[in-house]
Amino acid sequence: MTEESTDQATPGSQETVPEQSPLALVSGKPVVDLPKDLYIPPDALAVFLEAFEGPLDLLLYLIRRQNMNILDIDVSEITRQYMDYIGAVEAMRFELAAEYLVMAATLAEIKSRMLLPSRESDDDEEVDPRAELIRRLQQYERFKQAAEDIDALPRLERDTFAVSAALPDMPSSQPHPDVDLREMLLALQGVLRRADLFTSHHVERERLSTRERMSAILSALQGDHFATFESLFTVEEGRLGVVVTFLATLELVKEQLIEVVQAEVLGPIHVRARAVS
Amino acid sequence: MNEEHLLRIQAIAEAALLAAGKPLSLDQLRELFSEQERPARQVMEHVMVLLENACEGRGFELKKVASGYRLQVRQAYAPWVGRLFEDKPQRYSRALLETLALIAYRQPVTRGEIEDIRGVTVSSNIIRTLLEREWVRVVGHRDVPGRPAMYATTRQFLDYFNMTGLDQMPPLSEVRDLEEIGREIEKNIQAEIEFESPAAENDDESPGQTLH
Amino acid sequence: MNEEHLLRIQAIAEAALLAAGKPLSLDQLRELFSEQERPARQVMEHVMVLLENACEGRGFELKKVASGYRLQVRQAYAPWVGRLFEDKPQRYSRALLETLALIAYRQPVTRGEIEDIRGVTVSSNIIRTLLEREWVRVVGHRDVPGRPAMYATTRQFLDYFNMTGLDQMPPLSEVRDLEEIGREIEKNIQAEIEFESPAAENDDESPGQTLH
Repeated sequence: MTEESTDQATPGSQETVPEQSPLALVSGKPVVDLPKDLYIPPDALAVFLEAFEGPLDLLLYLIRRQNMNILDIDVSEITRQYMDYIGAVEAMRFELAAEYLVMAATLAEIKSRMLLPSRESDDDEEVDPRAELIRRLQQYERFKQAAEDIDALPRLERDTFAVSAALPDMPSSQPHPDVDLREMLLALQGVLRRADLFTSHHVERERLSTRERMSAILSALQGDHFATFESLFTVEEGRLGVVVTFLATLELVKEQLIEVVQAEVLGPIHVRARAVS
Repeated sequence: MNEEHLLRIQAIAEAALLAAGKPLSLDQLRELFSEQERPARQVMEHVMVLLENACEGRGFELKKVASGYRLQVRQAYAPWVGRLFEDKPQRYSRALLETLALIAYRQPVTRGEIEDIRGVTVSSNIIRTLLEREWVRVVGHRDVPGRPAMYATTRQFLDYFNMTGLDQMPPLSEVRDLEEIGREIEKNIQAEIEFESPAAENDDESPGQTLH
Repeated sequence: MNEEHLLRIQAIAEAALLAAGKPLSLDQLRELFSEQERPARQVMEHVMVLLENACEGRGFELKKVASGYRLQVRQAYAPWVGRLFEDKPQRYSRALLETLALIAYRQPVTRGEIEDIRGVTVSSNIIRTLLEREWVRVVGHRDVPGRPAMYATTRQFLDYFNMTGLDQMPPLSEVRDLEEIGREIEKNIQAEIEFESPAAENDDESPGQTLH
């Protein structure tokens, strides 16, 4: 609905109110009122219907157009107008939402009840048949207004924009993932199963402490230098430690990772890594 | 806490808000600092006031919204900034806004309840759009046949519309029930009569009587 | 051109640069204004100098880059701002855990030997990650063509897993019994993955794997 007011009242129409907004714009021309002969350009009616959010919205529009108070609706007048529109729509064979027909029936019922003389005029229990309709119209009108209020709130992407600035070089501070030992073992189990190593591979038999010591010896031997054999041992580790170191040394020799040199019989033994890093 | 120190916290907060490009809560801002240098909540709140003042006269402002503090373009400059973007700001249909209004003011509310008030069916598209925009979410199901979903608004809704809470929504206009209106009309008539009475009438009623 | 007018252009330019989130050229900034109010190039250049000065002491600064001007968080505040982007720690890939386990049980061991057992190549990323974490180190080079590095676990590795020595690792024969707990862990991990599903993965050579 545009706010544009117009004087293009259709001749012959009796309920034209002086200042009213057009029902629809067809090819730029406002269609103000539905002529009595129901000749309406079909496009206009379609646009007209789409402009409303349902029967309550249409009723509110009709009430406004008649400058009626929502609390004091002239039911027969509103019903007549409502039916005119509905009739026009049906005549044009537009599909009409069921809600509009339900409202038509409701209006007709209210109208008929209002025509009946009330049985006892002083009866307090007598309820205005319009009451329920008025209640619904009021309720709807509140939220129609609320929707407009929400639309008027300042909002992102229209009235304001979130701002951001580019980042400078950032220190990489990726935290390390946590690992559960069992998780690692589970992974290992997977490999072993895949490689079918449970039965055949020698991985299983080796003492881990020996392999650990092998790594320790190798890293102690980093660089192209000889170390004395004795320096590989730590007395404080006791007999078991000596044995582990000895086994590790043997394994390293076997795997050709270190070389052992003795210049003379009973002379000092020296070791060094074979491939110098 | 000297001024230099506060200015530094203010600059870091500003830098972080600009880097984030979205609201940060007071605690999120405080957590940027290591434990030893972390400002107390009150200090941080004070710093936010300082920052807000420091943005005066600039292109952006500090705004408190539901999720925290946000730096945003001053509304006065939105028309110029808007030209940066090809797309015109999206307009929302009345049907969508009415549905949103009902969810905002009546939450938690089912689709059926919305339809009762609007008098028309609410299209699934509208609900989907609202959910996708994360303005509303399902907060439960009503314990009636069909167990319909109940909708409520989200923090993102508040953020988007520049609010810190639902209490900042424009007040819903009052519905005056018929009885109340009846009483009002009666009162008005009463007042009118009272106003007219001393002038026009001079019948023999006792002057003390105020009720007519 | 009075000062007030310049300040206004400056504020609009600032707002636009912050809203754009990318560099804007002098002309792009000028085009935000309608033809009647569009500042001359020289004026706009002057405004940028003003803006640059106005950013002193703040969390951000004006930078001139190839494609124009950009507002950028000050480098000095990167350590604080960086905490915003600290990702939740990701999970290690299964490939990485397998490699780590093989280094632990088979040390000193070369990449080729690990590949022999795993039956697939070991990506350089995995080795790098393990070295960076200081869980493994190079303890020498095998005296074969290519002189491949031999890897072994470190003290940090033992510390992390609360062991005083590798002999505290369960013997391989027991690894088999892990199947029971294994299934349980896998279930938990699966659930976690599903929960944080878009977790990035960059060091796993087999994309079909679901475990990270």
